[in-house]
Amino acid sequence: MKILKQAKGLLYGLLIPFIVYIFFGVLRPRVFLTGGLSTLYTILVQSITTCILGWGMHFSMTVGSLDFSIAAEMIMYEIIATIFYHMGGFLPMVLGTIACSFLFGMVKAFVKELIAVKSMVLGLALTYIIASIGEVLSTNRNTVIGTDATMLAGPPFNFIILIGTGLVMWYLLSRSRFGAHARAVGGNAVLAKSAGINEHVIGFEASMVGSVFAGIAAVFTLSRGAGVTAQNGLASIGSAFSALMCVFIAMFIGKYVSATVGIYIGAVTMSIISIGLVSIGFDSELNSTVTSAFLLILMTYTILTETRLADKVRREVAAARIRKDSSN
Amino acid sequence: MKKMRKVLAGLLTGAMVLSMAAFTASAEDVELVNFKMGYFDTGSQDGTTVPLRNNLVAAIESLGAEGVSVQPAGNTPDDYLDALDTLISQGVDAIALPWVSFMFAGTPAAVKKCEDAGVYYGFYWGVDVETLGEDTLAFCQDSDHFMGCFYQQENDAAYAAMETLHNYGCDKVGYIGLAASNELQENSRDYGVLKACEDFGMEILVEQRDQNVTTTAEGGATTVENFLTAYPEMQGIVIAGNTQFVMPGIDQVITSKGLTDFKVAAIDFPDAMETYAQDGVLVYDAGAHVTGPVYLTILAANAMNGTPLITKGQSFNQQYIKLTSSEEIEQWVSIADEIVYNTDELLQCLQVVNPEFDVEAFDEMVRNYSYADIMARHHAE
Amino acid sequence: MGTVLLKADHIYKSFGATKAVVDFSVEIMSGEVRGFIGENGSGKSTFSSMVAGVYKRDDGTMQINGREYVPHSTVEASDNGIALVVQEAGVIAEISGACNIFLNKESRFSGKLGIDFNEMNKAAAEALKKVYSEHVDPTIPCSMLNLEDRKLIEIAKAMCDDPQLLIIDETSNALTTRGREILYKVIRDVKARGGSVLFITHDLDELVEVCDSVTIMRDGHYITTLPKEEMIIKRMRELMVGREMSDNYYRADTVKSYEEEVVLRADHLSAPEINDVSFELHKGEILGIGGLSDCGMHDLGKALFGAEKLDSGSVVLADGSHITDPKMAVEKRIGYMSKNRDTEAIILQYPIDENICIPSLARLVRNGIIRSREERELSRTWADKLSIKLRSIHSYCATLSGGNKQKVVLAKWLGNESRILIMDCPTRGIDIGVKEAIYRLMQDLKKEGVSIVMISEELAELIGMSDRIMVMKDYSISKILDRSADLTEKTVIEYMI
Amino acid sequence: MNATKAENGFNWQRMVLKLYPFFVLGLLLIFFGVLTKGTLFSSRNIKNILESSFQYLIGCMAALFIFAQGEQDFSMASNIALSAILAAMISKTSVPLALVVALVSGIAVGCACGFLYARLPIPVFFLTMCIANVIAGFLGPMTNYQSVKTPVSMLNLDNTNLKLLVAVIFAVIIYVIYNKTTYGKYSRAIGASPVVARLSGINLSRYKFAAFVFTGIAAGIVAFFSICKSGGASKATGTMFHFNVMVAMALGGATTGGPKVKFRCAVIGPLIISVLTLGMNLARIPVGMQNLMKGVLFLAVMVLSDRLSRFDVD
Repeated sequence: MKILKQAKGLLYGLLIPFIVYIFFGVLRPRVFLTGGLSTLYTILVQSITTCILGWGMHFSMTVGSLDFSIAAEMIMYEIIATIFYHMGGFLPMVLGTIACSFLFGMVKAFVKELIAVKSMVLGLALTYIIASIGEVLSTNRNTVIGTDATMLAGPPFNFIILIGTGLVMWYLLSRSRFGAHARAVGGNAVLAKSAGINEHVIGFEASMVGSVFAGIAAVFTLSRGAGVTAQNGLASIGSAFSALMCVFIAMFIGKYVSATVGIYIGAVTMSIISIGLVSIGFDSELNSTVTSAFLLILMTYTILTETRLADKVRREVAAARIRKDSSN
Repeated sequence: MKKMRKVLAGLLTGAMVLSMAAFTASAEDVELVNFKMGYFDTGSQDGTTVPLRNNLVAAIESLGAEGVSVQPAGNTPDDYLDALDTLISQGVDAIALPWVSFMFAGTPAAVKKCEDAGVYYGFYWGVDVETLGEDTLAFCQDSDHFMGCFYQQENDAAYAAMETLHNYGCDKVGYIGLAASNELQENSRDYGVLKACEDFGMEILVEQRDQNVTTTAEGGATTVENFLTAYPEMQGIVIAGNTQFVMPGIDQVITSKGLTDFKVAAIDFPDAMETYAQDGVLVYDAGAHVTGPVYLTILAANAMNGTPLITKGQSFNQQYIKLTSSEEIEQWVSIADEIVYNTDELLQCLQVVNPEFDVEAFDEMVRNYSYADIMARHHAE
Repeated sequence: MGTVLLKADHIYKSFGATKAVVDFSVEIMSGEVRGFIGENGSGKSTFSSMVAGVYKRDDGTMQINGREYVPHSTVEASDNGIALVVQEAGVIAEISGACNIFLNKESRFSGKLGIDFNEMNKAAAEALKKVYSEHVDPTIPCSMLNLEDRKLIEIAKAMCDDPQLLIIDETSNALTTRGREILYKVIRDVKARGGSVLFITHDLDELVEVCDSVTIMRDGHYITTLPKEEMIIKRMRELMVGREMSDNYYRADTVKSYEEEVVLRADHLSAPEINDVSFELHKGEILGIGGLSDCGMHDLGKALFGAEKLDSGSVVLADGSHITDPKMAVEKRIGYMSKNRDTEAIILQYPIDENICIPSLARLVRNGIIRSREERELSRTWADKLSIKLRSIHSYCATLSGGNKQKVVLAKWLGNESRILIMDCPTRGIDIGVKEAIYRLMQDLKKEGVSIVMISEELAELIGMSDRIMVMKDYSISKILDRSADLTEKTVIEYMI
Repeated sequence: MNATKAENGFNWQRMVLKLYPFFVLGLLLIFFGVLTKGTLFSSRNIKNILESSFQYLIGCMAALFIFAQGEQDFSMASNIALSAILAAMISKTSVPLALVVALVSGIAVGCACGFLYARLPIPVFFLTMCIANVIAGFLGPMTNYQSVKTPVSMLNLDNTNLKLLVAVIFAVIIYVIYNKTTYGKYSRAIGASPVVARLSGINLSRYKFAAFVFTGIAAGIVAFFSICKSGGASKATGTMFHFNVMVAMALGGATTGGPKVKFRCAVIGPLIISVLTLGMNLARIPVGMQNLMKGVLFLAVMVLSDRLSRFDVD
């Protein structure tokens, strides 16, 4: 029975990307319908980076500390990956970067919990610092890797990375103590504390997950792009926004689909829109416009239905009280 | 045959410059005026900015000047104008202005600031003097501080890029580039591309000018994938900007898809250009126009030492290094990191050291900038 | 009767100036359902929270089955087999019922592939079944459940580890009959299993039906423990409220006295928790409103101030205008002192002087500008008039004691020259000294013609201060009693319960 | 009776907390003053500091109300770009009209955000982020990706003294409104506790709406002076404006809403950034290190202001 419920939920979840796909399919049948298979493959691959970043951001957002510095962190790990590549080739590149993301992730998470200021400016300050570390690391270094190290971008490795990271995310989200405790702290930190859950430990772990996922995303992005250029200042915030959009889309279809799948559906929807816009000759910068308008409407609808539901519950209890007392 | 002619020309000018050096007094006994040369430095580590910076710093030292750099707070025109104020307030005597950063807005304002401050100034990566527009010309037309504009024949470079693609049979192409500059100027990459389309019957299927995408390698990969998905009939791509960012991604996608007859022609040199040529993806690249600020420093040094080469700002046509085959690309890459003009050559460009050197010789030097010229001057053994 | 389960000796606990529990000793046997009764602020909730590890005690010792027991957190308490179901919301709304029940106990279900949430949901359903609440779905977020179901989840959480001692703190008033029936069955189960229950409630009938014995507390002191046979409601009430009435505490006069002029008329008000209420408020009158804490009197208070949207009916002033929102009420010189003072009446992280001046700012504007001199003057005069003990007029309200915070709220509304004051539990959780000052102030205001609506859960206060007492039960008025010398709390309680 | 006596006992501590942002600015001035051997204080450099901080002074002062309410307005960047483009288009016909157009367009976008903020129960940073993206989408096609030039005569409007005058006038007006009228006081109350504010007779939606009108006006002013300064407007005008405003306010001591958002935060914050940026360039700090220093300083000042505010009596 449970499988059926999940399958039905998945169908609902897939409704949004399906509608968007059909919309562009009508405009450009050649690209989306007849030539559908290769387009679909491209869409699924292109959404992997944004999806992994979205997964990374999910937990720190659940705990209530929105952190944009994850994008700058990804670029820094890409630069570190090129350094490892030039030192020892493919394997050191992958393992070295993941190890670095652990180490740096710990330092960053420790600093964040030490400062314990719940404001977006903390993320901005970290972005400045991480971006300039990236710049210093890439000064007069060859930040391009050879094709012998870019096999991760091609099949089957790209889907292995997606599914592998997805399984880790699924485990953390729906099978781990950390996931349950993160949602509890995000809901009501005081009640969680009285049940013995330490808010700072959960914050630390959430930030660590973000950093490690940024490391994984970095290895994949570097394999796809085969090169990286440090972006100074706040230039990297753009990709953090698109990851944030996926997390929001996942929130809306949260009733039907778990966040793990929801965020990937969000990422796929956004790459359908970006390919769609290119195929009808629009500037891909409209991508964020279309997604934002879309999210605004969806969020208004969700919040309005929620407030109506809460009011209904309140009236129901009151009416029950009157019925009960008039009876005895 | 064409290649032979070029090598010959390089040898001739190299000999000429060397011979001149023999007659003039040696550099040591002339006391050079120490002046401050201002320039912008975003700290970017990409393949075009690094050689530009290295050449400029070397030139400043050779000409006995002091380099003053400033990092703009952002990349809006206002940020660059604030950075310009910072340079002026540090008492710089001359400033190298990147026209591209003021292309959108701020050219007249920048020129006005330099005029009010009485510093020598000139544009590189720009357009010729007339195309600056009459607002700007009103300030700098007849000023003796205006050192003119160093421009490249953008349209020729773009035209040659398209021509190479045409020769490879790639007539349906995608376009990746910077945001469109104002009215389509005659000397612009877009103009060259459109002209080539008419002449060779080629077609631009789609354009990608979104700076958030074209400034990352993965963005390059995504763009090419989108192009090929939306326009399977596409045969090649012309890149008119941000090549240093997108090229790695493009090469990666094309080689992994095994599209052997899909060709890319670009302007601006990316890192590791030789691999893209060996992969058979990159067939044409015009770039290494990294000596604009060096020429401006030479003009400034002459002016500061009391022997200005020019009295009125004029245009100098700076040459692109046009590489049309993987051999040429490999040759160029072998000497790409070298400093284009060493100290002696630069000192020879000062009238105070070498009286015969005049604006014609300077213009000649600017025009002759090519692979052969460098080989002749530095590797003539 | 079985061994001694919980032994508490000479327990002391105070919050700042308020002495909540004073030299309190009690023994609870295993297999016993012990009731705890006492007026608000008698210390019963404080004591039970100390047993459940929510507060640490200042002094005294506690033993469980003879072993020393010093709980630092609710988790430690539940390890010792002690579970607590609190009055306020104890459930995290964003997560599912199952996650709430097994909060921080998830590792109990760790299978080979991490935690098996299906197992946890099954166990939660089991726990709910154990407390006769199969109708509650443990898999959906608690935000989708109504208040009663959320309380049942809390009960299931308390019961899932079969506690030796179950403490229920005034939970029954959040439950409907169905919920209460479930609660009584759960209590009987605990007793049958040999465990004990500590049951705190206002509902004396419920007490008699469920408890084996009852301990009575007053002002933090232990009064007595009555066995089952002596648990007569009349006697319990006397012991609960039987402190000698200090005469000068409340109003000396014993006759209702107010002017004929009606300053406010409630005309058939109805809302989710208000059922067709109509009454009139006269100039210079203190209208007391009493009843159980969920009889709807608090919502009525908010409705009068325009802070609660009415389904039908209207609040009409002498000049005929209808109150629709708080902004208008403040302009019409009405003041509202909310029951939850720290979240609805005063801004803690905000300077005292600015707290006092917020409602009056609109009045202080002279051609668009508020002169800080006037603002300082207003806040200084009222701070002095009410003699608020403060370090500096600019310091935050969070630094003040409970009584002084209430004075700031009073200063806030008197500063706005309010003619009508709606006071919701004005002396709740306030030490006797400030209580007396507030009562005297109310009498001064009454003389100046200010009309006061005093909503209170303390009968003595209602009888002592009100010209008329409007008793409410289940969202409507059950009786209006006039002030008189022989009016006693027993008569008032008749109409309340 | 004893309220006044206790008052002066705490003056020195409150003074420290009141003036702490000035300390940070003072420290920076001394540090870079020494490092640049005094050139930082040359009249031209002081002019540079005022010049580069002008747009953020206006932006921060107008954003005081939003920050006091504990919210953020991400739409300012696109608002400035839109107003600048419209003003640049009109500037060919008449310059004063361009100023009017800039202000009107700024206020219009502000009102739209204000209306939605007051009506829809959506977290503001998300609402304004979406509005910003929606507006940004139209800028490209509107100018078909090119810049709109303004007549050269407007360049002489771009002198620092005029801007200083405008900034001072704007500062006086905002100071009075923020400290002396209900708009400022109510905004701080709403930021500290919206529930108590409502129950104290404040019409929440009116003051939420008003807060966005202020940022709209600021966007108009900044847009106009931006086209005067750079002689044109494009999609790129005003990028990252809001992030810099947020950082400036945090440096000024306003990390969260409520009473801690003081007028001085909006003045000190932008000056700190300008002194820092200019100081680092004058002191020839290597480019790679500049952003690192900026990030580290932001963290340090933010932690300082957060810890100080925890036992901030005032």
